[in-house]
Formats: sequence, C-alpha cells, structure tokens
Amino acid sequence: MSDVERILRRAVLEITPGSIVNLGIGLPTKVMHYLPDDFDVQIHSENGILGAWKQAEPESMDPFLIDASGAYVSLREGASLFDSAVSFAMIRRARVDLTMIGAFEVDAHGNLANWKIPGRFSPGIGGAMELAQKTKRIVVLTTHTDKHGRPKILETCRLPLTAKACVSRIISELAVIDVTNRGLVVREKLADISDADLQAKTEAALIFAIESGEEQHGE
Amino acid sequence: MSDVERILRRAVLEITPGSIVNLGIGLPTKVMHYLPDDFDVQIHSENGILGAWKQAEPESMDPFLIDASGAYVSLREGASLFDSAVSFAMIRRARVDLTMIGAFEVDAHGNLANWKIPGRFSPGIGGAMELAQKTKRIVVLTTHTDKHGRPKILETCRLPLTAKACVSRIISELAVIDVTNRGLVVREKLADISDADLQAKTEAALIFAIESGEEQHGE
Amino acid sequence: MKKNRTLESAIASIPSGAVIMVGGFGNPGTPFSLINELLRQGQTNLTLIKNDANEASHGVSRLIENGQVRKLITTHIGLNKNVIDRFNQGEIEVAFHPQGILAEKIRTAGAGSFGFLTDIGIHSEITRPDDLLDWQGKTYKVEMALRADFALIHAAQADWLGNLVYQGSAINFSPLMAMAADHVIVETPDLGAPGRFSPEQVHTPGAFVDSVVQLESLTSDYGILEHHVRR
Amino acid sequence: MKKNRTLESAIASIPSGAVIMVGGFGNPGTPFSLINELLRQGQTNLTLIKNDANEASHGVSRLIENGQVRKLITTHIGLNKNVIDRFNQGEIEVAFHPQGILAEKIRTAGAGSFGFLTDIGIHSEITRPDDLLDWQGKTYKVEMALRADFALIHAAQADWLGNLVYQGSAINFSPLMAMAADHVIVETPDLGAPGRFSPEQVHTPGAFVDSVVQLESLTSDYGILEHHVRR
Repeated sequence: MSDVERILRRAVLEITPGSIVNLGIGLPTKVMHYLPDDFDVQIHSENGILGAWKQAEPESMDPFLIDASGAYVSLREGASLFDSAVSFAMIRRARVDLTMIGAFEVDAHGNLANWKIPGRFSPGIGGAMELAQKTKRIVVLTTHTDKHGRPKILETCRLPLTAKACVSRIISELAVIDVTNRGLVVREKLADISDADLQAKTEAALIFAIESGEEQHGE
Repeated sequence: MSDVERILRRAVLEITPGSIVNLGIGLPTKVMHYLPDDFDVQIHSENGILGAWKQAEPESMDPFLIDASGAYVSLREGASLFDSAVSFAMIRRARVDLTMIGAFEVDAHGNLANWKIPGRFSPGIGGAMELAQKTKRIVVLTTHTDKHGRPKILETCRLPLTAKACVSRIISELAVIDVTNRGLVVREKLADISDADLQAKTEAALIFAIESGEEQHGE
Repeated sequence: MKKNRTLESAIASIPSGAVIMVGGFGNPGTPFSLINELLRQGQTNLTLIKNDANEASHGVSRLIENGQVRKLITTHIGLNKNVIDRFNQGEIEVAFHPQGILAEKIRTAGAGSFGFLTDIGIHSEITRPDDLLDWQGKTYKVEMALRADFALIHAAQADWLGNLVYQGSAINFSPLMAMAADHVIVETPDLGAPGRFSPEQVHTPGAFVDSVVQLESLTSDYGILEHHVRR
Repeated sequence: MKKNRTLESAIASIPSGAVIMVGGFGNPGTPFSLINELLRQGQTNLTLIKNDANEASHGVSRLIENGQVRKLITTHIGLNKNVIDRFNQGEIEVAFHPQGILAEKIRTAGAGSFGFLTDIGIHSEITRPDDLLDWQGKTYKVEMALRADFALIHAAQADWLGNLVYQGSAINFSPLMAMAADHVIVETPDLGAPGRFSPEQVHTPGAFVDSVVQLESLTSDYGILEHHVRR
C-alpha cells in the first residue's frame, strides 16, 4: 500500500455517517473514491455543490459539473446546486461538519499553512481560508515529511498562515495525531515505526497516547 | 369621474412601455387595473415579484400569490419570483425604473413624507424608504389636499421624511406638477380651475408652465 | 440523515426566551401550523423577527395577543389593529426596520458576516449618530447582522434531507432566515424522498435545515381572505 | 422589451479600460463566446474580475496572453501556468481574495450596499491594520463592495426579457455578478420566449440583464478536458 493510499484509507474512517464534508484540493478530493457507494455522506464542493459524488464514466460525464479542483463529478440523489455566496455562507455558518485539507505546514497549536510559499508559490487563496477558519472540524491529510524528508509537522508554522488554531487532527502515512491543549497527541501509528523514529520525523514534540484496542493506523 | 379615478387615469400615462414599475400601497396599486391588458410593462412588488398582474377571478385565485399590499395578484408570462433580499437588491441597484407612491406630505424640494405621523400613526416603514431613495423616478399620486382641505403639497415637509429630494413629479386630481431646480412647475391642470385657485390649495409656490398642445389633465 | 420530526417534538425544542425568525410576507410563507403549536405549548418571553405581524388573530398575531411575545422586530404592522393597540399600550416592544434592510440584516447573519454599510435612511430619523461610520472618506450607516436561535419556515415541498422549494410570493424572507438561524424548523404539506428535485431548482439546500415537519393539511388561514379580493 | 443582441454589437458596447466581471468557476459558466469576441475586437487595459484565470489558452487566459488585461481580481490562478508566469514577470497586476470573500464583495455591490464586516483572514497576512474597524466593542475587517461596468455571463437558458437559468456547477459567481455590474451581457445556446420558465425557478430575474446573445453552438472549450478525467 502506497503512502497516499494509506492516508486516504485512514481518512475515510473520519467521516461520520449523515455528515456534510468538504474535501480540499489535492489529497483530500481523492478520499471520495475510497468511500463505499452507499455511504451516507453529503460532499460539499465550494464551487456550489452539496451532494457531489464519484466521476461518471466518460460517455455520461457532464462538462458543466466539476468540483473545486476542476475534476468532473456526478451528483447523488438529494443534491443541490447554488451560487458561490450561498456556498460560502454554508461554510461560514458552520453547516459543513468536516473539512479534510492539505498542508504545507501544520503545527502544535493547530495552525495551518497551505496557501503560499513567499517568493516561490503564490497562486492565490481559493476557498482554503474560509474552510479552515469556519468548519467545525478540520482534519489535515499530509505526508509526514516533504519530498526532501523535512518535517511538515512543526512546533510553529513558518509560512504565512491560512488560519490559526483550526486543526483538530493530522493524518499522515505514519500516524494519526490530535491537536490538544497539551500539545500533539499520537492516537495511532504504524506498527513498524518506533516512537523515537516517529518523533525524529516530526519537529513538534509528540505525546504518545495510543489506546489499546484502538484501531491501528494502516491496517 | 371621481378624484381618485382622475389621478389613476393620468398616472397610467407615466408608464413607459418596456419599463419596470413598482406601485406603492394605497392609490398606486390601483393603477394596475387601468392598464390595457396587452401593455408592455413589468410590475415589481417588493415581496418578491417581477411581472405581477391583475387579480384573477376568485375561482382561480392563488392564496400563495399576493402583492405587497396583501391583495391577490396573477403573473404575466415571463414573471419571476425571488426572495426579499433579491427584491430589494433590484430596488437599491436602481433596476426599478419608476415608483408610484402615496404621500402624507410632499414639498417643493421633492422631499417625501409618507410613513409616520408622530403620536398618531406609526405602523412601520415597510419598503417605502428604499423605493423612495433608490428608484430612478418617483411619481407621487395624492389628493391635492387632505380630508380637512389642508394642502399636502408644502413648501417644506413637517412630518418625518421618507427620503430627501426624491420626487420627480406629483399627480393630483387637479394638476400635474414637476419638481425642478426652480421649484414646483405646473405642467398640466384641470381646465376648470384657475391658476389662483390651484395656488390657494397649495402651500408651496407654483410656477405655471403649461405648454399649449400638451395633454390637459383630467381629459 | 432523515430530518423528519413530529410537530410537537420540533416545537418542543424551543425554550421560553428564544429569538425566533418567522418566514412569510402576509399569509404566503407564514408557517401557521408551527405557530399554532407554539401557541398550544405556550413558550413565553419570545422575540419574534417577521416582516409583518400577520392579520389580527392569525399567525404570529395570536402569539402576541396571547402574551407570549416580548419583542417584535419587523417592518410594518399597519394591517393589524390588535398588534398596533398592544404596541401603543406598551405591552410589546416593537423595532421597525426598512423592509429591505431587515432582509439584508438577516441575510448578513446568514452569510456569516457581522454587519454591512448602507446609505438607506441615512438622512432620516431612523439613523442615530452612533450608527454612522466615516470610512475611507465617505460616511455610511452600519447595519448589524440579525441572527436567531430558531427559524420557522413554510415550504411548498421538501425532502428528508431538508431541501426546500417555495411557491408563489411565499419565498420572501424564508431562504434568508433558514441561513441565519441556529436551528431551522420547516413545515410542509409535501415531504418526499431525496431525488425529487432538480438540483439547480432547490431554493434552500438541506444543509441549512434541521427539522422537517410533514403537515396533514394546511390550516384554514391559507384560504382566500375576502378583504383582499378586489370587488 | 426584447433584449436580444448580436454577439458583435453586445461586445462592441465595451470600451477599453472597462472593469468587467466574468462568470464561471473553471470551465462551467465561463462565457467563452463573449470572451472570444472581446479577443477579436481587441479592447485593452481591461480589469477582469473572475474566480480563476481559466486554463492556459482558454477563456480569460487568452485575453491575458494577448495583453488586453491590466489587472485581474481573482481567488486562485494555480491551474494556469501562462498567467502565473505573466504575474511573476509583472506584466499583469493580480489581486487575490479568499473565494467566499470575493463572492461576498460582488454580492454586496449587487445588493446596493457598500461594504461588510467579517472576520475571515483577520489574523492572516491578507489583512492590513487599515482594514480593521473597532465597532461596538469588537474588531472586524471591513471588506468593500466590488462593482463592475460590465458582466459577461453564460446561461444554459434565457428568455427575451433576460430571465436566466443556469445548469450544473455553472451557477457559481454568475447570479452575483449579474446584480453587481451596470451592464450585463449574457450568452446562451437556448433563448426562447417569455413564459418558458416556472417563475419560482428563474435564477437571475430579467431586471438585472441588459443584453442577451443567442449562440449558434457552444465553443469547443466546453468539451471534456482530458486532464480532469480520472484514470
């Protein structure tokens, strides 16, 4: 199982039946394809969809129906379509229960940086700032380190923030980590990585509190 | 012909074909019934209708379709229905071409008072303030004097204003009067009232400028 | 997730002292059955937000006549002598707003914003000096957002997810209130399974709705009112 | 009053230097035919307001690549390398807003208001001290309304009065822009006589629309983009 697949499979378990979920551009949008076809969830896409669903076959694809990442999607029964003001009203009024979002950096205070790398990458803000600031629960999906092996889970973010103290949980290919008042608490980790090795790949200090009987990450 | 009927028949001539018109509660709503059935106009009602039209026969009346005065209405082909925020966006964005409105008092500066008589009548503001302040053209329909014979067209309004300097024209049962930079200019009047008699019924000074060949009021 | 509730249980969630938005402009859109149940259950000290006070002895007027309402935030109560009398006698507090401003204050809360800058009424007696803001060289009136604990809404049709479709002039304040209240209760005579609506044609997405009550029939209030028939 | 116009005459009403809102989020809702005519006629020094810059060599990206655009007000241009390059080389000014804030700024102008109070981004680098307002004991960010001279809109269906119906995810910014621009030009492949729509189901009432252009066919941009098909 690839790192990405491991993250996505674990991410599926975050979704409470009956909830409204926004899947951010990048890794999170891929979560949809790991959901059972009859799973009771309404996927919100900030371009004006509640009830987005998996892409149809090419012959029945609708060129007027995409998600916020540009990918063609289909609709579930009971879906609704609306303008961008209503879509973000839904976000700002906290009617979206859960947002899964990508990160450049996330830190021990739950701060999130995912929109700008000064001097190198500044394509704009998109919908991330409002989703991060206003959704009831934010779960970050990220590889534990960047492509150079540097930690992405920091003591304090260095990049410009998307939103402060917004993240509830971080899911990487190695662990599931909660942001708490005490700091970052590891709830699950891969069976074949030691606490010391996980800490070595993480800039922020980790508190290990893996409950027995709790589902082990990556199974 | 009654005074009211004379006002309403003259009011019809104010409506430019192809325009969007709001008819205020009271006298103005009655204008609709004097319009030819094929007249090209869209009646806006601030409770969320563009394209309101004359009341249907009782057997086909729709209990879910009223105008802002509470009267049952019908719809023309091409009508649209929308929420109150959109309805007033239409007003504030000056997409309503003409509002006909009633008055307690109107004055030589085009000020309008029609919502409150302190200590005696204060049922609320309704939609009048926004219509008066934002419609491109405001025509007041009013009897020339009140039921005690006192002038309603004043030098300066004494009641709380609905909006300042908003009125373009006043139509009474006696005359058609324009609000101009020079003051109130009489454009039309009943053939059987003298200038002096009309001035006597009007507090504000009148300028008489009735063009020959112009339609005489009340014909 | 099914949002179906019984009339009794939906209204029982409202405590005394609640701030309640009520849809409707005149009769169309007024949730008469939800209001009548609130009358029956008897919650008191309510703040109501509604365009008008309905007609005497109908709709919210019954709650006011029954002494359940402390304050009414509205635009116009001129068609209701009973409520005018109670207002004049100081038995109920009434706050008036221009109609489009009331709509926009509700819509602003519904959009998750806190206020907006306008010029409506800026030169009238409804504007106090405290409302004025000088900003970037111009003067505006600040109108603050108006939220509520509950909204009571009438929809022509609904589905179990809370998607709503309105009819005729009954749209008015309802979609705005559904966005602006923390708990939104809907009555409808026509409740069905998801999939019944074209997705583009849903007026209020189910995300904004918490409880849907199916009515067995409309109340008699929804008959034709003879005094609004032209003769 | 019929609002039908030819493609050429509708776009010819736009002068160089105009501020133009363009509907669409990605492809859906992008008025490709109106944009292509603007490319052909060659007006310059334009300010465009659009959620994104379309994909390279499509839609508004063509206007930018052709040097007709002075400034772009947007939320995200990450999918368009050509526009990113021009931005990085200083050949075009770009102003970024959070997506819902851009929508709300446009909607505020469309409602005839001047600004709104928010907390979005209030603790981020997009907020300068000058944007902050202390009001009634709290601190807000003031976002000012964003209007335009023209809006270019794609509708799935229209009638001669300018009533519009959108389709799929093509609604996005279009109804907001139709309210916020002084002159609204619509393209549609399906224009018919008034009476074709259920009045409750009109997305944009004709009052907000000035010109409607009937398209003989959609441009090839509206084909399926292979790189957005999942493999």
